[in-house]
Formats: sequence, structure tokens, C-alpha cells
Amino acid sequence: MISPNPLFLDIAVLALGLILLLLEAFDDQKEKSFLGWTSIVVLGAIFILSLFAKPVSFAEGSQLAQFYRADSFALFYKRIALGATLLVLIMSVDFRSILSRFIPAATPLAGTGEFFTLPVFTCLGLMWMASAVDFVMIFVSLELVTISFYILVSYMRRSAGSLEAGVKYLILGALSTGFLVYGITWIFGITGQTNLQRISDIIGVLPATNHTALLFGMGLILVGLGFKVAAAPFQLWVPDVYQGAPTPITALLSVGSKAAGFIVLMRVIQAFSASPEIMAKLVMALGGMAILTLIYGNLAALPQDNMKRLLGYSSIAHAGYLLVALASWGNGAQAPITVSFYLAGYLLMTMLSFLVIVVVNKATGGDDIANFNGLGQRSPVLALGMLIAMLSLAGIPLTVGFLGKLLVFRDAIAQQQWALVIVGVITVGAGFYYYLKVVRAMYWNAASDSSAISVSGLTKTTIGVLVALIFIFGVYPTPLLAMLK
Amino acid sequence: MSPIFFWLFSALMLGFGACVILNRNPVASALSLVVSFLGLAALFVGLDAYFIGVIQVLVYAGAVMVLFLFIIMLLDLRKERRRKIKPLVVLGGGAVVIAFVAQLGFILRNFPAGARTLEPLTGPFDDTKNIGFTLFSNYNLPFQAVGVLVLVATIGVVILSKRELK
Amino acid sequence: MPYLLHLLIAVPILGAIAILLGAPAKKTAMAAAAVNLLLTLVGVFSYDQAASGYQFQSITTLVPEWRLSYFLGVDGLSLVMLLLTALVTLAAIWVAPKVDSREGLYYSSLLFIAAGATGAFASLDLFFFYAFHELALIPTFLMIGIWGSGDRAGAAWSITIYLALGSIILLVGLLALYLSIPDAFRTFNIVELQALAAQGKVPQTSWIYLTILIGFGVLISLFPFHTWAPKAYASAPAPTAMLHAGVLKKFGLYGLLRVALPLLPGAAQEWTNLLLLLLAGNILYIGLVTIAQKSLDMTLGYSSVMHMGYIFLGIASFNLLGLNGAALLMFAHGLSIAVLFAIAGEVRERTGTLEYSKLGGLAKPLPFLGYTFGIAAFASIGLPGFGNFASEILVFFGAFEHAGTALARGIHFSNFQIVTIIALWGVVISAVYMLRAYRAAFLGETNKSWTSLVDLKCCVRPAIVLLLIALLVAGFRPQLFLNLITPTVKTFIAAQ
Amino acid sequence: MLTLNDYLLVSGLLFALGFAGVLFRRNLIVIFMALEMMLNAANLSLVAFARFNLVDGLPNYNGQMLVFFIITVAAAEVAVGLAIIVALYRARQTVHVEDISTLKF
Amino acid sequence: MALPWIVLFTPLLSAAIIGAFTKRYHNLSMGISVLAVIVSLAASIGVFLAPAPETPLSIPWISLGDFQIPIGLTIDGLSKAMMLVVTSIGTLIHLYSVAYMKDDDGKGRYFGGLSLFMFSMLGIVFANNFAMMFIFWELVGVSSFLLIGHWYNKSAPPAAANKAFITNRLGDFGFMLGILLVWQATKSLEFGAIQAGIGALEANPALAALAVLCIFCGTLGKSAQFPLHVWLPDAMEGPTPVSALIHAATMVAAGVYMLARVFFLIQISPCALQVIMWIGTITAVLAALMATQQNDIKRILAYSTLSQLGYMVMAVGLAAKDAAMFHLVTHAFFKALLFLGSGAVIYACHHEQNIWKMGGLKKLPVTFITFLIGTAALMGIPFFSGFYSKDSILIAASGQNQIVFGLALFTAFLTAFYMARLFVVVFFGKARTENADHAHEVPPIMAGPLVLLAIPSFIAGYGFFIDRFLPTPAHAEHSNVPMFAIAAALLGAAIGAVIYWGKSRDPINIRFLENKFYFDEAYAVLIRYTQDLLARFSAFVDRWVIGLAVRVAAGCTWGVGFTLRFLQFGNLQGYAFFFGLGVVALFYYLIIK
Repeated sequence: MISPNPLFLDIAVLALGLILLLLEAFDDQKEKSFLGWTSIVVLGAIFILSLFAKPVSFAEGSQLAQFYRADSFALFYKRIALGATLLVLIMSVDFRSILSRFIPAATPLAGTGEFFTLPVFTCLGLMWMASAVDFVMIFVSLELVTISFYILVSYMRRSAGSLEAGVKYLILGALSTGFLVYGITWIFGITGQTNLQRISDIIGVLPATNHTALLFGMGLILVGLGFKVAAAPFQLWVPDVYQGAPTPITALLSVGSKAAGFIVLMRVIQAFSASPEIMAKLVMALGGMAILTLIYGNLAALPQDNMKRLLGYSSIAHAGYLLVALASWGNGAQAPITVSFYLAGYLLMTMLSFLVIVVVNKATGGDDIANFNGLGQRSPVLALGMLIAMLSLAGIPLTVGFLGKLLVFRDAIAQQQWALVIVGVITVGAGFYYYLKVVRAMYWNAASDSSAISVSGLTKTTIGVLVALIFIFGVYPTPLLAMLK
Repeated sequence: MSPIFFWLFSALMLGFGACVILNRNPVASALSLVVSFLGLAALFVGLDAYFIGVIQVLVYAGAVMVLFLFIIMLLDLRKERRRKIKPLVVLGGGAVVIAFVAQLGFILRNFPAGARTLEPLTGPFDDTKNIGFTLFSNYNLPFQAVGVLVLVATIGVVILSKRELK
Repeated sequence: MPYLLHLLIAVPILGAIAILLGAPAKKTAMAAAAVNLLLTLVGVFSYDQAASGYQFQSITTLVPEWRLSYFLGVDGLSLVMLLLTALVTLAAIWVAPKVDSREGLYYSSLLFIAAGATGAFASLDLFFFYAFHELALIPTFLMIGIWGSGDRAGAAWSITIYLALGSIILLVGLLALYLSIPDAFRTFNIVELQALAAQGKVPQTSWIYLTILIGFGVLISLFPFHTWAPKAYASAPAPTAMLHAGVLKKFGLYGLLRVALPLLPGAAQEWTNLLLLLLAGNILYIGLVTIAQKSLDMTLGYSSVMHMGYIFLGIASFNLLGLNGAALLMFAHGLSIAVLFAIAGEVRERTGTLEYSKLGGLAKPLPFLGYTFGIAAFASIGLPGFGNFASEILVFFGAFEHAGTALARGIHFSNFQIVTIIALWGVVISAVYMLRAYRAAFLGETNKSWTSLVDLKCCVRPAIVLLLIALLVAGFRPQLFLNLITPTVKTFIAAQ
Repeated sequence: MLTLNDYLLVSGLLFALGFAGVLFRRNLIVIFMALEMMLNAANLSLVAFARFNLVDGLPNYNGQMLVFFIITVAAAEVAVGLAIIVALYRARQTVHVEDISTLKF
Repeated sequence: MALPWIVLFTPLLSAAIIGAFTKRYHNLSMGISVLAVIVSLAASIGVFLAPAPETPLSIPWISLGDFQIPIGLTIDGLSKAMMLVVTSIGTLIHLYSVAYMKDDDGKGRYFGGLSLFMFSMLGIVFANNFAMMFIFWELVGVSSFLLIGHWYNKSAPPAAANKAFITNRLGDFGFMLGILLVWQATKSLEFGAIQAGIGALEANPALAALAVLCIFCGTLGKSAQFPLHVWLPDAMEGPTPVSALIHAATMVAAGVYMLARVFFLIQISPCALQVIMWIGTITAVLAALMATQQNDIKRILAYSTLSQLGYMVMAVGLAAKDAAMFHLVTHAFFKALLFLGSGAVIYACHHEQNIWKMGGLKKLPVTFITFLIGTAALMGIPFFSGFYSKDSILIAASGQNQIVFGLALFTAFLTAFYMARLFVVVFFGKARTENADHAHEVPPIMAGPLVLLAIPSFIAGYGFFIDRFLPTPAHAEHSNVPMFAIAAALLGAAIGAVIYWGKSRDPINIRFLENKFYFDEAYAVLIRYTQDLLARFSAFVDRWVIGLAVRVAAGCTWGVGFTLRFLQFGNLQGYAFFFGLGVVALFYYLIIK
């Protein structure tokens, strides 16, 4: 089997985006569904190709090597980006009918073409972030992602919620960008470099007098990236934006943005780990953030009754567990694997739940938990999918979510981060409550309207695949782990 | 650049920056921002970053601020309605900003490299050429990426602004 | 026969899936449970007692670098627990009343609970041992929530959250245990872990044992982590209560026996006094609370908490008698409490209430239920002839043996003896509440409104009789079970 | 003589000023202007850092590259941001922060 | 060789068959049960006649390493005698029940219970180790529970049954503890082995006393000794044949039998013997006093049983176990006779139990004569069996402790007094109610057992009879104790007869005695203020301390979540403010701190 160069994947996605744009522009069909199918099929093909891609390393000192790395982690996050986008596009097929209600379309379903195109560019940005090893590249690709999200979040112009979410994301996102940039400035000012590897080399030999300023820069970057990954105390945008944004975009935001944020964060931490003193402080800060994030995400989720908002808080909560893993960095051998594995699992279960939310929203016209009442009877498939997603998010064994948490706890215990372990234990318990609230709605409560919900074949298949993967990776994580070697 | 000019332009920049915040009329704010950015451009020039200074004037003072003004006019925004000023908000926000500045001061005091003074340039200094050369040789990849970014932004603006989507 | 255990786990799961896909619910579930009972019996009879040790082993490596594998295997102890599971499962499905809606979900949930318990007892890998147990958590949540009675929502929440918390504490403990082993030996394989412990390569960290004890303790409703149990059992539909109180709760005890004590015998000793204190709380304090209950379901719920104290006592004494007694009591208590819950469920089905003030004299209209309840009640309070007595007496002797030989002069009671005396007093207490319950519900003058109640249908009776027969067998011939258990127990003791 | 710290101080104050604008102004467009100020403050630091850390007698052009990209991205961001604000105004006839708080709790 | 097993297990088989299958087929069950008891009786006669087996009869029940609990049979004089008493009286009472329970709608259950009782009782008799003793000890408790609560659909019998079982459990608590203590000291459970290793216990008098007293607790419960005597009178709620068999002749005597069986153990602690003696004496006196003011015929007999059991226990305490066993045997016969006689009276009077509603029943000849024999035996009238056995106890007492002797004599006096009262009120005078007026003689199947029991009641005291079964205490020739005993008995009988002759109401009214020294009330108060209060307190704690703590923890978590939510108040600038706050805090944490 050929193994494509990882660069090729980026180029293919870029090409796909451009072709879709051209098709959109020059095709005068009013109904743009074929755009969706094209993007799904091609992106699916690229995703499958990506599974066969092998890491490559570029010659030291080459132009590419300064900005771009295609190691196994980069590849892993590229796959996450591709997979997430693919699933989001699949969701979007179902979501189109809702979408068109909230855009000023000349004809029904008009103007939905870009909704399939822009995520492809977002995906491209995410893939670049996965490979970026230079602050310039990080900044540019991150902004590509962010700007495309600004557009996508506010896509439903007739929906007050979508616009409000867009504005909030815009202002706070720009604010965080400001902090990130300012942080990069300081790091650059001290080291004179933007490439992470070179920064790392310099930090290793830098006199300790510079540490204060370096930490300042690092702190600013932590603020900027913490915003992206929804870490407390920079997480307040998450629930509002998640609730307001079009559901598939929420999904992409929740998975893609977080995953990309974490790979960048890990690369930065890796660079800073050259200095043990700085690393110690950093780990402390990460631990503090992890505790806040865990508490905020899990506890504030308890009284929620909107599904997307709930998942927003859940997204914060999972960022907390991921931060726990980062705070248990140790010698750095484990944390990236743990985080990456966790994120892959998070992708599966979050996408599964959003997939169901989209269909339920279509059928019931809302995405409150109350809309899920009696889903167990109205559509066993959807309910089962949601059940598995919730269980996995809550961390029930045999699901991939559990294995992720297991790894996180393993790292934390191995690094003797007792405060994190204790907070983790309590918050996992709290987590059970709000995830099972959804299960309760689906199975305990009776539906006000008990008609069956029809589910398209594509959605059914996707649910099936995701459920299967959740269980398979829940007991047999070896393939995923092999990708991270 | 002599310190006098530095402080002059800095004061200009910061003063008008403050005006941006203090003016209740958005138009006045926008115009203050233009002046502030002009001051900034002057500081760039003082740092031998001529190209950046020019870009700053062109892009910000020229394009971006025009866009701002245009939108303000388009939306016919008046003075901000005077709403009840919440003392708690002012107090809290002020405290945060002051704390941030204080921390910055602390950092600067503990930043030995910060005491460095300007050394004269000794290399073959041709600012625009150097920048262009670096950009198109070393920074090719980010440059391409920014291209995509601008494309996306363009599409986005179109989607978000068209009255009716076809 | 390495496939035996795979089958044991697969049959209920496949049954559940078939039901969810539309197979006739009760029939399929019954068939699956019956097949499982047969398979278990095959396992029991083809287990080579002379060779003892783990048999029917089957191992599939899943993550080589963590030494994580899907490892099934049973020894005598697990076989006894599997037998308990199979018996109670069959009975629970058998007595399950007609469900008006979502029959499929009901029976598949039951089968999932059974599969979880089976898997946990048949696993020899820590990961799966833990994982299978949690498989039962959600079906329980659903069953109490959908088909429960009384404050079902509160009960479902409290059991689920409490058990989830307990499990996660347990997970932390197990992980810490795993990590405390030097990197080169780290494994999830219980058999290898036991071998490591025997070689002294498992550090005896006392807080790890405490964490594991608390984790398991929550699952077993060790005082003071018990408040979830009575409520949940009172509200749960009868089959769920049977499976949970009868089988699943034993998982924690089984875990203590299988994992905590053999691997951390040294650390365990440091906490013996704490454990004694807590189990005395289980027996004396919970016993008193049970006396004060005013309805049958709550009495049974609390009594199931109380009896855990005896099993703990046996485990704490950690000698041949005590451990054998504890293991046998797990079996016997599982059966007797299952019968009691089954009958309580049937009564509630008919009267709609289990409050003593509203019941009375039910043995007249419901002779079979009254009769069998009486038998099970006496069994549960330790009447000779039933397994409970045989095991409780072993526990008492075990605990006294732990205290060593008598002093040459004067009287001195060690902690173990004091707790044993409390436990003996608990036998009085349990007689008080159980007989009170029996009298209040079934004896005395029959309330007018209950005279026309209909007794248990003949076709359901075998379910209860089955359990009672098993109890009697365990009571008359405890040696049959002890022969299975003893070799395992001996390895635990040898490891100390 | 001017030191690096002078520049950093000025840029830091501009940054803080921008942040204050975000905190205190209620007009979204003005908030957006304040955000631009923050980005520019970073630019000033960058250029200063680049100028004070000479490489081969020349400013460190890596810093200026970054400034270039920041300006470009900021411009794109402004375009998109203003488009969103306009869309919001069309939908709700307001650009006041306090009026866009329906999504909460 | 298998005969002893047949004796033991035939009743079990019968109980199992009835319990599992034929409970609803009344006559079939009855047949099975009667057949079983007859087989058992026949086999026990065989066992009695056969020489003691050489190899011990034993089947293992639990065997773990050194720890063995076998079901092993002791076949010696003691057990043979007791076995015969049990099976013979058992057989008679089965037969009697056939008529007495003729129309009962729980007949199958009743006979099942009887069979179970026979099995359990014989198990106690044969037990060769403590564990087995304890097993059957519990089992007789259950069969007693079942039979007392036979009429479960009324309110009093189940209450009485519970009371009996729980009181017994109290005693068993001590019994088991005693067993554990003995086992800990001697490392064995088998009587023979314990006897061999008794030295370990003997060396530690304190422990020995404790162990013996704990074991004696078993007797306290089972033989209804003070202060656990309260259950026995209530147990009369059961059918009368049951009262005769279980609560007079056999089960309640098991406590005494057990003491005799392990006398080698008891005797090592003189101090414990003293306690046992005094408990027995107190029981004897108190019960006799209580009996004098009861009106229910069965209750009078019940208190008399208590009193006589007190005698036996006292005898054990006096280290006169042979005397105790002697009295046990004679008492078994005459008390069974008296109970069956009272059953006949009750049956005759259409289930009337109040003696003041009877009267003039001497018109029923069989009942009258057999009852008279029983009464005489109980009073200790010379030539009747009770006289001899009581006498041997009195002699033992006189030799050791004059106070006890005096109290024993007083008890003998009281016994004669209340029996005279009973006899006179029931059988003489006029019939005081319609039921008594229409009383008719019992059918032959009931009369038969009466007659058959009257014979041993009369002769069991004589050496030619009792010596075949039991070693009797040497009769002190020159003692004047018999004179005292005869005097007490005659005096009591005479006073009783004089006072009550022809009375239709009780001329003596001593509330204190009528209400049994207010023991029940005192216990009720005691239970209410200890156990019930503790229980309610614990329940309160469980709900409002532990439960509340859990709920508060959960509530707090939820509350924190609920509060945190309000950070999310929707205002962009608010978010920016917290963002800034976070930044500042982060720097503080990261850099300055």
C-alpha cells in the first residue's frame, strides 16, 4: 500500500476546498446537496488515505522544517481534524434543513454550499496547526481556524443565538489572540526565535534572570491557548457559543479546536521543558487551571437543561481532564500519548452525541434535554447512540472514554498529583449525574409526541460505526496507541 | 530617534488611545484611533522599521479605519446611550487593568535585557528589500497560509453580508 | 473448555441484544439464563478439584505494553460466585412480573446486569474485572428509574452516583497499586500479580489498601458508606433488587478476597482495626436501624447492609475458617436475600404497599409466599439447615481463631473477640427485625382488603424453590462448596 | 538613552489601554477598535525586540515577519468581525454589549 | 448400626416430605408424621436394647483442616434415657393430636412441625459436640416458633412465637459465645475431646467461670430460667399437645439435659455452679408464686413447669446432675400428662381455658383420674414419681445450702397449694358455665395417651423403673428430708383445698402475683427504653446525620454548580472581566508567588 506524504494530505484538503468553492461559484444548481456529498466523499477518501500515511522528517534547516513537522503526533492530529470534519459534514447533511430556516435564502436550501466548504478550510487550518512548530505558523494557522469559526458560528444570520454566539466568540477570541500574540512577542523578545525547537535550545542555556519574563510570555501563551481549549478561567465563552452556534459547528469547535489547541500547547510545553525550573512552575499553573476547569465544567453542568450547553460544560470538563494529564507531564513520555488518546476518544463520543442532537433537533425543533424525552421509544437507534455517547463521556468502562480517564488518572497518580486526583474523583462522580440526566430523559421520561423519528441511512451507519469504535477502542486501544509511537 | 520624539509620539499614541476609550461617540473614537496608530507608525519608523511603519499607515489608518468609519456611518451609530454606570464594574475592571499594569511593571523591573540601549545598525540595511527577501524565501509557507486565510475571510464577509443568498 | 467462560459472558449479552432487536423478551431471557445455569453447572462439575487453581483459562493480549489482556479463568471461589450469579439470574428473570411497556429493555437490562456480574467473576485481569462490574451500573439505573416504586428517582440517582464514586475511588486505588509495582513487573494480570505478591514484589503501601477498601466498601455498603443501599433496594423492581443485593454487591467482597487481600496482605493488617470498627457499625448500628424500619422493603434493604458485616468479619479474620465462611456466606446471603426481595416484590405487586401498618396476615391469602418468605427469613437470620448458618458459624469460629489461644490467666478480649461478640449480638438483632417483619406482614389477623389476593402463580414458584433448594444444599452439605473454596483460600493465606 | 524597557512599557500601556477599552466600552465596534490596539501594542513590542536584538548588525527580521502576519490577519479579522457586527445590527438593531446577553447560565 | 440414624432421621424425612409436598393433604401428612414417630420410637427401643456401638457414629458436616464439625451421635445411658422419653412422649402426643387437631385447617403444617421438632430434639439428645448441639438447639427453637405460632392468623400466637424465639436467641447468644470460649481454650468441640483437654480451661478459673456461665445462658433461654422465663407462659398460645410435648416435657428440659451432658465442664467452676444454683432457686420460687394467682389452666401448668425446671437447674447447680435428670424424666411424664389432661379439659369445655369457668368436671372419669395422678406426682405426694425425684433434689440441697433448701421446701409447699387450687376449682364444685356443664369425655384416642402417661407418672420414681435408664442418686437412709417434703406437700395441698373448696371466685387477690411480678411490663419498658430507643436513635442518625451528610455533600456540589452558573451571566464584558481576572491570577500564581 502506498503511504502518502503527510504534506500531500494538507494539499489535498486545500485543493478540495478550492474546488468546492469553484463548484459553488460556477454551478447554477439551486440545490447544493451535491457539494455536501462531494466534500464528504473526498474528505472521507483523504481520511482513509491519512490512515496509511507515515511520518516523515524534513531535512534540518530546510525551509519547511522551520515551520512544519510531520511526526506521528502531527499525523495523529491531522487524522483527528479530518475525522472530525468528515463527521461534521455528515451531520451538516441532516442539519441543512434547520440551517436554511435561519439564513436569508433566496430559494429553499440556497446558500448552504459554503456551509460545506468552510469546514474544509477549517480542517486545513487544524491540520496545519497539528504540524506547526513555529510561532508564526502557529499563529497563522490558528487564525485561519479562528476566523473560519467566526464565520461558521454566526452563519445562521436569522438566528439571534447564532449571531450572539458569533459576536461573543469574535470579541473574546480576538482578545485571546491579543494575549497570545503578546505572549509570542515576549518569547521572541527573549529568545530571538520563533521556531519552537530553537527556542527550546536557547531556553536550555538561558540564564535564570530571564525566567520571570519568559514565564510572563509563557503565561500569556497559556492564556491564549487556554482560551482555545476551553480551560478555566478562560472558558466562559464556551457554553454560550456552543449553545448558539449551528450544531455541526459546535461539534467541530468542541473537537477540532480543542484538539488543535492541545497539540500546540503540548509542543510549546515540550519546548519549555528544556528548563526544569520553568517546567515546575508551568506544571503548577497547569494543575491549578486543571482544578478550576474540572470544578467549573463538571459542577456548573449539573443544573443544565440544554443539550448543547450541557455539552459545552462537558467540553470544559474534558479540557480539565486533559489538563490533568498535562499537569502530570513528568518526563514527557506519557502525557502527549494520554492527551492524544483521550482526544481521539473524545472525538468519537462527542461527535456521536452531536450527531444525535442534530437529528433530534430536526425532529423535535429544539435541543433542550426535554426534547430527548422518550427518545428510547421514539427511536431506539438514536437513543442507543446517545446512551453510548453519554456513558463514554461519563467514563463507564469498556468505552473509550473510560480508557482515556484511566490514562489520565494513571499519569496523575504516577506523578503523585494528589490534589488533581481527588478533584478528578469528585468531578467524575458529578459527571455521572449530568450525563445520566440525558439518559434519564431518553429512557425514564415519556415523550409528549410518541411518533417515531426517521433516521437516514447515512446517519444510522455513522452512529453504528461510532458506537463500534467507542467499544473497540475501549478495550483494544492498541491501534490508536500504535499511531502515537 | 531621540528620546524627545519617542516620548512625544508615545504620548500621542497613548493619549489618543485613551481618547478611543473615553470618547462616547464612535466616530470620535475611530478618528482618535487613527491618530494613535499614526503615532505608533512614527515609533516604528524610529525603530528603523520603515516598511512596517508604512504598512501600518496604509493598512490601519488607510484601510481598516476607513472600514470602521464606513460601518459606523452605515449603521448610523450615535453616541453611546448613557447607561447606568455600574460602580462595581468600573471598580473591578479598573482593578484588573491596574493589576495587570503593575504586574507588567514587575516583569520589566526583573527583565535585565530590558536595560539595553539602541545600537546602531551595521549590516547592509535596506528594509523593504530585506523584508521582501525574508518573506518570500523563508516565510513562504506561512505566507501561503495567510493567503488561504484571507480567502476564507473574503468568503465569510460575502456570506455574512449578502442580503439574500443564492 | 476454554470457551466455557466466553460463552458464559456472551450468552446473556447476545440474549440482550437479541431482545433489543425484537426477540420475545421473557422467553429469550429465560432461555439465556437457563443456558447459563447449565453452563455454570457444567463448569462446576468439570472443574478439576484435585488440580484446583485457575482453570478454563483463556487469554487474549490486548495492549502488550501495559500487559493488559482479556483473561478469563476460574477457580473454586469464582465458580461458587458464578453459580450464585446463574441461580439468581434465572430466578430473577423467572419471577419478573409482566411489564406493560418496553419489555425488551427490561429483560435486556436484567441480562446485562447478569453479564456484568458473570464477567467480573470470571475475569482474571484487573481491568476487565473492574470493567465488567460497571457494566451493571447503567441497567440498574434504568430499571430503578423506569420500573421502580416509591422515590424511584431519588433511589436511582443515589445508587448510581454513589456506586460511580465508589468505583472511581476503587479505580484510583487499583491504579495506584498497579503503579506501585516496579515498572518491569507491572501487569493487570491477577494471576501474575498474585505471583508477584508471593515474591514480595508488591509494595505494601497502606494508603493504597485503604483506598481500595473504601472503594470496595462503597460497593458493598460498608458502614458508613451504606446509605445508597436500602433506598435503592426498596425502590428497585424485585428482579433488580435480587440481582443487585444478591449478586452484584458481592463483587466488592469478591474483589477484596481476590485482589486486595492477596496482593496487599501487609497493608491490610494495618487497617484491620478500622475495618473491625466499620463492620461492627454494619452489624450493630445498621441492625438497630433495621429494627426501626416501618416497611418491609426498607427492612430487607437494611438487613442486606447489615449482613455484609459478617462477611467482612470473615474476611478480616483472614484464616481458613473465616475466609471460607465469608465466601460461603456470600453465596448463601445472595440466595436468601434474593428470595426475600422476590417475595417482597410479589407482595408489592399485589398490595401496592409494603408498609407494616397496612399489611398483616398475608399468609392466609398468600400461603406459598408466606411459607417461602418464612423459610427465607429464617435462613437469613441463620437457621441451621441453610447455608447462612453454616457460613456464619465458620465466620465466628474464624474470628475467634484469629484472636489466638486463650490466656492462661484472667480474661482479656481482643478487638476481634469484641467484634465477634457484637456480631453474635447481631444475630439476636436480626432475629428481632426479621421476625417482626414476618409477623407484621404475613402473620396475625388478615386485613380485610387483602383477603382476596391471589397467591403466586404455580409456573413462577419453581424460581423461588430453586433458590431455596440451593440454600438447603449449602446448609446441609456446606462441604460441597467448601471443597471448592478452600484451595483458593489456602493460596490467599499462604501469600500472607 | 532609550532602553528596551521604555518601548516595552509604552507598548504594555497600550495593551492595557486596549484591554481597558474591551472592559469598559459597550459599543461593539469600539470594543473591536480596542482589540486592534492590543494587537498593535504587541506589534510595537515585536518591532522593539527585533530592533534591540540585532542579528548581523540588522534587526531580527523574524520579528518583523511576525508583525507583517499580524497586521494581515488583523485586517482579515476586522473585515469578518465588522461583517458579523453588521449582521447583528441588521438582526437586532443594536451593537450594544448589554443587549446581546440572551445566551446565559 | 443404622438404628440410631433411623431414630434421628425418620422424623426429618417426615418433616421434609410434609414441608415440601403434602402440607395441604392433611390426613396424609398426619399419617406420615405419626408413622415416622412410631418408627422412631421402635428404633429407639432397639437402640436402647442394643449394646452401645463400638465405633462412633459420625458423618462429617464441615471439615476444614483441623476444624471439624461432624454430625456425631453419643449413645450412652443419658442419651438413651432422654431418647426414650422424647420418642415415647412424642408418640403419645402425636396420637393425642390426631384427635385434638382433628378439625384444624393447618393440620398438615402442624404435624410437619411436630416431626421437625422430634428431629431437632433428638438431635440435641444425640449431639456429641457443641456445634451440633447448637445446630439442633436452634432447630428446636424454630419448631417451637412454628408450633406456638400455629394459629398464625390470630394476633396473640405469632406474638408469643416471636417472643419465644427472640428470648431463646438471647440465651443462644451467650451459648454460642460460651462455645467459642471453650473452643478457644481447648481447640475442640467434641465433648470427649473437651473433657480430655479440660485442663487448659481449668487452669484459668475466671475464663472457666465465664465460659460456663455463657454456656448456661443457653439453658437460661431454652429452659426459661429467670430472667429469661417470660416466654414460656406466653408459649401456651400454641395448641395444647404442643405445650405438653415441647413446653413441658422435652424441649424446655433440653437446657437441663445439656447441662447434664456437659456437666464435666460445668463442674470445673464452683463459682458458676453457685450462680446456676441460685438462678434455679429463684426461678423455682418466683414461678411457683406466680402460679398461685393464675386463672388460665395452661398458664398455671406453665408456671409450674418453670418452677420445676428451676428445681432441676438448682439441682445441677448443687452438682446433683443425676437428681436433676431424675426429676427431668419424672417431670416429663407427669407434666405431659397434666398438659394433656388440661387439653382434655379444654377440649371438653369447648376450648375454655379459664379455670373459673369450669368446675365439676369430676364427671369425666378418665380425665379426672389421670389428672389426679399427675397432680399428685407434681405435688410430691409420696408413692408418686414426683416425690422421689423431688426428694433427691431436696436431699442434695439440704446437704449444701440451708437457704436453698428452705426455698425449695417453700416451693414444694406452693406447688402443692396451687395444684390443689387448680384441681379443686376445675374438678369439684358446680359447673360454672354452660360449656363446663355440657362437658363430655374425650375420645379414646385422646384418653389412651392419658392413661399411658399416667402409668409412668406413677411408677417412674421407683428404682425398678428408673434404674434401668438412669443412675439415680443414692438414697440417704437416715435423712429426715423426706419428712419435710411430705409435710410441705400435704400442708400446701390441704391449705389449697380448704381455701378453694366450693369457691366460684378467687378469694385471694394478690395483684402482684397475678401480674407475674410485672416482669412482662418491666421488660416492655426496658426494651422500649433501650433497644427501641436505640433503634430509633440509630435510624435518626442514619437518616439525619449520615444520610443528611451524604445529601448535604451532594446538595453542596449541586449548589456550587448552580452558583458557578451565574458566572455565566451572558454579558460579554463580564466574561472579558473574568478573563482578565484569570490572567492576573495566573501571573500572580506563575511569577510573583
